[in-house]
Amino acid sequence: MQLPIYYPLGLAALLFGLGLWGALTRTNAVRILMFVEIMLNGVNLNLVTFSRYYWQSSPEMAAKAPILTLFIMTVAAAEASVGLAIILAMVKNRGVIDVDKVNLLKG
Amino acid sequence: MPGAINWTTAVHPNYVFIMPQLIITATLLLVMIVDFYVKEKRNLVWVTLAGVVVSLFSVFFAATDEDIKLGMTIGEPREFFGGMLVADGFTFFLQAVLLGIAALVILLSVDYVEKFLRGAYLEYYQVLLSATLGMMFMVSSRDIVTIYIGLELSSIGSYILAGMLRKDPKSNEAALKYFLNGTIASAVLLFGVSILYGVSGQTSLEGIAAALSGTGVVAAAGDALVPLIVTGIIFVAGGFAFKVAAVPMHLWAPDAYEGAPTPVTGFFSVGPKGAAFGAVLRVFLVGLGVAPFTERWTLIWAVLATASMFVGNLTALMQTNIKRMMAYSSIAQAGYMLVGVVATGTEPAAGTSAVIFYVLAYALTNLGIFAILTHLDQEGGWVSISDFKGLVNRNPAYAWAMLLFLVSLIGIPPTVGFMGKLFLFQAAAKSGYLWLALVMAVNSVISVGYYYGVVKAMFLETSDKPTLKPSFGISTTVIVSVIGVVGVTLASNWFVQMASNAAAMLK
Amino acid sequence: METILHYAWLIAVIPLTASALIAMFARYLGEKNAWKVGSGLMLITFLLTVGSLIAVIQHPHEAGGPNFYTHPAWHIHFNWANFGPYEIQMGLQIDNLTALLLPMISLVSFAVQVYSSEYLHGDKRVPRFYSAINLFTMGMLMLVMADNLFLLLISWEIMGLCSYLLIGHWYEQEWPRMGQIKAFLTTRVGDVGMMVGIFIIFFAARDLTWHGLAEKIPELVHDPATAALLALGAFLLFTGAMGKSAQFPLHTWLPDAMAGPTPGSAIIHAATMVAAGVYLVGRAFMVYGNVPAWVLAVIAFVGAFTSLFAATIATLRWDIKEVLAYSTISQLGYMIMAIGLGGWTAGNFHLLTHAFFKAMLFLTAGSVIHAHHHNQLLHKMGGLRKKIPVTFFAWMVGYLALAGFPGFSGFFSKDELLLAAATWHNDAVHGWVAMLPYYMALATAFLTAYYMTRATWLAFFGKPRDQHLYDHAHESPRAMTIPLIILAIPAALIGWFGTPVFYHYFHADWMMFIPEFLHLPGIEHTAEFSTELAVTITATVVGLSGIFLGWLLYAVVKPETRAKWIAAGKPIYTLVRNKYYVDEFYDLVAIRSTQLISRAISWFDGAVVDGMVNLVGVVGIAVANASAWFDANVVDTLVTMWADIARWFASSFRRLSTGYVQQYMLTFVVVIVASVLLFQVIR
Amino acid sequence: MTTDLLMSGQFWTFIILAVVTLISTYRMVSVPLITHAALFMALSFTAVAGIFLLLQAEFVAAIQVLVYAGAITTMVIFAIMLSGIGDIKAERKSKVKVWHSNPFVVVVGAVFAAFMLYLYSTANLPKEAAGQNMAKVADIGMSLFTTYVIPFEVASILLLIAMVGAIILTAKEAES
Amino acid sequence: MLSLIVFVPLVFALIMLFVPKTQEKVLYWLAGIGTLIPFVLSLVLAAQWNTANASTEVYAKGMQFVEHLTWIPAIGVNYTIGVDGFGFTMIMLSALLFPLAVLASYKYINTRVKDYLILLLILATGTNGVFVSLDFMVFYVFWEIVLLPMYFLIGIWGGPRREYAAIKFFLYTLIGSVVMLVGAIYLYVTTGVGSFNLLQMAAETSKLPIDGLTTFAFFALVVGFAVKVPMFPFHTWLPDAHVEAPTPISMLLAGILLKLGSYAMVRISHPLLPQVAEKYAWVLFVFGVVGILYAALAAMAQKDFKKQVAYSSVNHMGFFVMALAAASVLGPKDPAMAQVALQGGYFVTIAHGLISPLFFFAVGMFYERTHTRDLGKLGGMFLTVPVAAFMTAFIAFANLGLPGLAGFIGEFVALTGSYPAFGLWVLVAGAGLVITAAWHLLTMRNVLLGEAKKEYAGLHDVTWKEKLIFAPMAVLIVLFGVYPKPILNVLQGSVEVLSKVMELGGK
Repeated sequence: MQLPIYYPLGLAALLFGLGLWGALTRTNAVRILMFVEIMLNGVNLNLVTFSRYYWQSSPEMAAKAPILTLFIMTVAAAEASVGLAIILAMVKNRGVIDVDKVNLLKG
Repeated sequence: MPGAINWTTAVHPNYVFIMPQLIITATLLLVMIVDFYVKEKRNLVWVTLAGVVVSLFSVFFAATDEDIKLGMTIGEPREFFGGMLVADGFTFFLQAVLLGIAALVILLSVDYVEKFLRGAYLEYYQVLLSATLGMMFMVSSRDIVTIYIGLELSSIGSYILAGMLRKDPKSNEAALKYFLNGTIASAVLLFGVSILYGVSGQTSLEGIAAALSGTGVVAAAGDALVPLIVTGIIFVAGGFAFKVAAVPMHLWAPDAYEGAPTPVTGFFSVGPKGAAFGAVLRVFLVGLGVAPFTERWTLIWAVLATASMFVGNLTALMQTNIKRMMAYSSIAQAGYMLVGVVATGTEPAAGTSAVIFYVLAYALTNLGIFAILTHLDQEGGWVSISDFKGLVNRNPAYAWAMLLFLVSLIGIPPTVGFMGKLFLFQAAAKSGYLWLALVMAVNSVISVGYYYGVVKAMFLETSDKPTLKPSFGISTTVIVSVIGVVGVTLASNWFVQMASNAAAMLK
Repeated sequence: METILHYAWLIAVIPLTASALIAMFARYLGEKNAWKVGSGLMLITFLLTVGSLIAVIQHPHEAGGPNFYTHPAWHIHFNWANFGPYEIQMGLQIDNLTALLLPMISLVSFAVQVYSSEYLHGDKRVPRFYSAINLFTMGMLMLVMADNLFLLLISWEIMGLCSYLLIGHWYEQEWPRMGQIKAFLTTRVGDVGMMVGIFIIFFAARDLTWHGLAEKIPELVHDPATAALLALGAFLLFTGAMGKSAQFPLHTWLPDAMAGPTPGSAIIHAATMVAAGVYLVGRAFMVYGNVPAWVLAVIAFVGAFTSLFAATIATLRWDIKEVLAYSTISQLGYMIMAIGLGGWTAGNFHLLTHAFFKAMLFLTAGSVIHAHHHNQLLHKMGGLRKKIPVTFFAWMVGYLALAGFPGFSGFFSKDELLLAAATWHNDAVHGWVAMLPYYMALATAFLTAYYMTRATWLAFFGKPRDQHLYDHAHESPRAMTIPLIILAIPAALIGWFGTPVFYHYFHADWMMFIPEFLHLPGIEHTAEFSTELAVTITATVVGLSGIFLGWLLYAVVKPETRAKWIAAGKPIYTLVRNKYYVDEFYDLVAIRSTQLISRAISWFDGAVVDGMVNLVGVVGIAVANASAWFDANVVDTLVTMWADIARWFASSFRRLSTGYVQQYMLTFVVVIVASVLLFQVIR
Repeated sequence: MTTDLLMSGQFWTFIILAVVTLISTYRMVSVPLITHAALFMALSFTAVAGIFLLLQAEFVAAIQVLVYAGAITTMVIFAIMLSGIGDIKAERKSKVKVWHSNPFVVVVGAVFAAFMLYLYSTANLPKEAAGQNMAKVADIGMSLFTTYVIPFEVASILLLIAMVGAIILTAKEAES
Repeated sequence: MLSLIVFVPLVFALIMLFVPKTQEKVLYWLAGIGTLIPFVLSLVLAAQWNTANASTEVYAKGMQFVEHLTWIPAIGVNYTIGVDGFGFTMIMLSALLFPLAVLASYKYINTRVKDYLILLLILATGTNGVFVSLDFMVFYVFWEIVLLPMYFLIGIWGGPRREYAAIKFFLYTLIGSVVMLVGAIYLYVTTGVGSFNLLQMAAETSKLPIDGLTTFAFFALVVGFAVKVPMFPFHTWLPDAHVEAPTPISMLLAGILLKLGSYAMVRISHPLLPQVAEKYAWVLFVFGVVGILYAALAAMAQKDFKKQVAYSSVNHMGFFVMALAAASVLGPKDPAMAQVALQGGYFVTIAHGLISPLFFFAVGMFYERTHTRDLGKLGGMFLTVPVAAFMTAFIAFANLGLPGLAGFIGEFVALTGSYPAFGLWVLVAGAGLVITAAWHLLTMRNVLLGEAKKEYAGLHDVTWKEKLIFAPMAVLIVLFGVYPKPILNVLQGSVEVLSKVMELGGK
């Protein structure tokens, strides 16, 4: 590839950082969840990039990154469903989605 | 390109070895089926328990399997299922401990589920089993993929368990906090993994280790790559530190522990934590135990251990809610165990055996405590230290058992907690971290400060509350724990032998 | 008589049995019969001791003179214990010195017990008194029979205990209660020194038996370092004697010991126990005689000073017992001085004579007090000689003996003693200093004669000063007077057994009995006869002039004139009258300061040490918490400081847990990013 | 950076996709309406899928579109609609404590990204390794059902439990 | 046999668990029997005591009545027990004191009798176990077993400030013991001896060079023991604990618990590290001697009778510390005198073990009758309760070191042995003797002598129970004061061995 490896890696890092930023600043629980997905996307991008640039010597090794990515995505989906369920339960129970208003437990 | 992968060499299955996990999976499904047919949902307890016990037996069975034993006796762990699972003493030891934890948690939550969880036995036990399954995979693999999947399975199970008290805002909150923190942590962990993969092209731990010791990209980039790898290691460590609730990644723990249903809190404090320690040991020893990096992660864990011990113990002093106090206590206990992890840097065998023995010790002790807490919770709801007032009059057996457990947590003989601390001390001293042993000693004493509050309330104060009638599940758990706490001390040689065999094979 | 020595161990056992019997059957025996048991058994003891004395006299001495020091006539011992690898022998022995002292002790004890049967009539605690007296006698007998320093120390302390018990006999009152503590503690100070002395001697010689020491010490002193060490040990040993024998500056307890019953004082604080110090120095002479000479010089000067010092105080005492008490201190100083001067025989001789006449004087004083309705003050007495003739007779014997009137026992022993002072020769002391003890001894002799004359005149002569008391005065019952007579005989006559000057003229062997019997070869230097004669004459003159001065001042001079003279010498009078303020000094320096320190330490312990330890152990944090929980009142600044620090940390840790989930996440991320950055820095 | 690179379509494709990704992610943060955010998320995911394609990871790209852009986005939107929180127009930014405020977090995120970039640049990463065995779907499938069969099965249980969990946490009370 | 002595009380405690708590008489009988059996057994052992029968095994050289079972061979921990002179005398003392303590408790402890007696019996197991252990871990287990029963015995049945005193006791000793554990583990690890057997460890550790860590280990051990002894300045828990503890517990505390520390010093810290002990002997000496003087002065100022007696414990144990320091100095120079010092120092502890409990008992007698311990309020007891007053006077004289009674022998021999090491500095200890005598006399004057007080008229004199407790102890005090040979002979062999260790260690 002509494209230097720094470009996709940089994009992945930026995605991760943006995800962090969003997850830490927005108080809507669903939105936080979305940003977490963005961060995972950054990770995936990282994996694929490394795989594409360095680990093409055998099909077995080349397959590792996509597979790991696949698992990450699967887990992300499962996490998202459980997370949304938790958020929904909370919304139903307390009528808030703002994580700032969720601090019964502290100290 | 079919045929590129040789099926036989790649997979090489042994179903004896995966039998424990299979049995748990089967139970998980069986419960669902049985649920259709039984009227008295409470009877699901027996099904689940039977499954766990059978699985526990199959662990022993697997450990004595000829094929696996052959590998174990020559000291080379055997890999099965494409290297995703590894058959060694370490796996069996921790699997047995985790299954034991599951069995005890199942027992101690019988009444609780009835009372607070609307009798949702099916869901509760299913999720519990799946979390256990995830933990079992976590400790039995040498591949980051499986470890990650296991970790997530146990995490997701934990999130669900934490939120099981649907109507309780605190439970919601606990689940939410646990969940949000947990996802961030796994993202960070994965980022670290992606870097490690990037420099090694491997997901298996020995592959990573081989790469880190200087092949491929690492060889090409030379020393310049070290900072990047260290960064990856820090991310991985951070992710695991979150799982074991080490300071400063501990903040979620008190909230999650406090809000979660009490039996679940008990489960959190030992199960995921124990599995995470198993994974930590495996990942760091097998995957990252390479010369220039070992000292880095040793330092990281040493700092985390010290911080965990001090913060955990000191903050626990300020607590009035006992579940929260136990959360901080468990943070401190994680700090103690991390001392063992630190020791693995130079003394892998001693450190590892100390940590896994301590996991066993801590599980036995803490589950006993949580059994009693659960009982008190069932009587009163909010569990504050003042609920313990006059426990010696309300139920002397509980009070004395509780005392024994607390003593074990402090680390006073003749309890298993002491044996655990002893091995940790020994490992720390062996690896040259005498100061950590001292910090540990000092912290054991600080911890008296808050455990003492409970003891004082139990024995030196009185209460006019009615006597506590023991219930089957909880009494059994307490009895098992008491026997374990004393018995493992007396028969510690057997367990130590197991632990050190396990540790010897971890490579 | 040889065979009697086989039963000599009974000498110690019988009084002990008596004591135990009386203690055990106290209620049964009661006041009536306790004295019978005690004095009866004591009489047997006395007979045994006399038998032993005779046996020893008959005992064929080792060739080359009376070598009794290393070869006692009778010696039993057994292996008592092991101190490490060293076997400690425990045993009893009787040699010449012991044999001479034993009858004295038992006789005085016997007399005192008979006397007390009447004296303590109506007292609540008679059996206790008898039990203690018998225990005491046992202690004293064992002390002189002990064949080693360790047993001596034990006996020594047993006597101390008995002294304590007897002084506090009337413990309802303040004076006895304080007096007993004072006595015990003051002697204890000396005892500590003595114990250290014993340690040093044991360290140097690895032996504590007399015969062992006698063999080893002369060889050990060849090494100068060991000799110096032994000198130190010997000196410390002497501090024990100073305490027990009430030598300056540890003398203050003895006058206060008079708070006990008079008969008890007679035996303990006049005749025997206080002489134990003298005996110790004499007995341990194999140490003192061999170590560097400064030790003996110190002993001599301490003795000389004490004797003069106490004598001056005695001149102004108004309490008859107090006069006798200070006289005792003075006379003990004499003996100590004598032994320090190398006058071994003279010192022990004076010990013997003094024991008889001073015991008798005390008993007589008791009789006077008894007769005078418990009045002890001289200025209320007067003219008693007609009312209580027997007592008066006994008193006169004692008085003349003490004053050194020629012919009475005290005269001869004092004579010996002065001779030793006159011919003193010590390597550490030269020139006029070497003559000081002699002049001090003469001055003491003069003062002794003076104050005894004063006391005698005030009590027995002149006109009754308190007519009411005089009218009711009566002679004591026979149980009290007979012991006086018994003691008067040796008090008057025993001196004749050691009269070198007379021997020179009469050549009767018995006149040199005691000097011969107690002769220590190689230690004492013989004097020219002319010197002896000169000393005798000087002593006689000095004694008589003392008597004359006393008579002059109290029989001739009018009280008003005396008062005028006193007013003239007011500062000196006040000083002496107040016993040189030694008690006040101790009160200030020793007692008050100790109390102050102890209070300070007690405070310190609660406030600081408690805190310091907690400070050292960081874990004091938890203690602090504990104390905060249960005991808000503990003022423990340092601890609370630690607690505050801990709490500050704990609460700031706790504050981390705000409950805001994003903040948790942020912390997590910040920590990770920060540590990643950090690891770039530290590589 | 050579002119060669600047001339290549690969480069410009990447730049365009990256810009789309970043902008849509930024809009996720900044749009007030959460439904819009969800849609921007889908856009971001799709753009990343394009990058995957560019990196010759067709399988990953496909999954990305299916799972992320499809399933997860739909689920999120469903959740928003179910809970009725979509109506909440303006959502405030977190205002908890000063150090927890926006700028600080920006710094953290920025520092993270910048630092990673710095690390990559100093790590002296090799240009490209030898070999061109791109992972074909068949290889991936082969691996998935041989080597990775265990994680694969665990993942299925994971999904099952996620389902169970979602039900138990949200289902209405069966009785009473 | 030794095992029986150790565990019979525990067995009885377990039996008593099943006796209903209303059956107080039965409980007392059981407790009495449970403590008398060890006493009888110890007499049997005394009859068999013979140095010629000493074991020649490497793990118990010179010990008698050795029992050896493997426990945790994996780390070299074995259940090895046996006694030499040091341990045997202590076993005898403990066997004697426990029945007396039970007797003293009868009709004195009226609340929660069952708990009380069970704890007492567990305490007996703990102390006896400490005195026979030849393995550090076994020792440590028993050492810590002592901790909790004592905490409860003070904390539940104590005086008004019992909780404070109890936790203070607990924390002090716990701090000491955890630090000690770290020290011991360091030694274990650094020598690589692979066994916690004290004799085997000593063979290696005594050859270690004196560096920072060995010094640390030594002081870790010594401080751990010094807290129990209690050595100045670690003594401040003692007065509080004594003042608050009930009389029988005070007796045990003074008679046995403090001896754990002194025993441990001669058994562990000094044999293990004689070279360090020799180098830093002056530290111990200063603390010992200052403790003697300091405690005497502190006692003088107390207004509480019991507190005075407590301080006198500090004072007496100071003699032990001083003598031990002397012995370690003399070891290489003058082993014979070192033996004297050791023998004397240890005799002090034995004598103190006989005298001090009785003194506390005497204080308790007055407290029981007058309900005050205030020295200002007591008085005239000789006229009110003559026999009790006589007993007290006897004990007071024994305590102040009157010749002819056991206390004197110890102090005399200890000082004899200490003089060669420290010269005239022993005079400071001598000053302590004088001040000790002073406050004893003053206290006697206040409490016993003087006019009878009206408010105390009609107090009953000693009961049979009290006489029964007093008599055996008093007889022993006199016996060993007059004829200490039996004890000195029993100690002889052990003292020789220890001095030899010190001799070699110092070179």
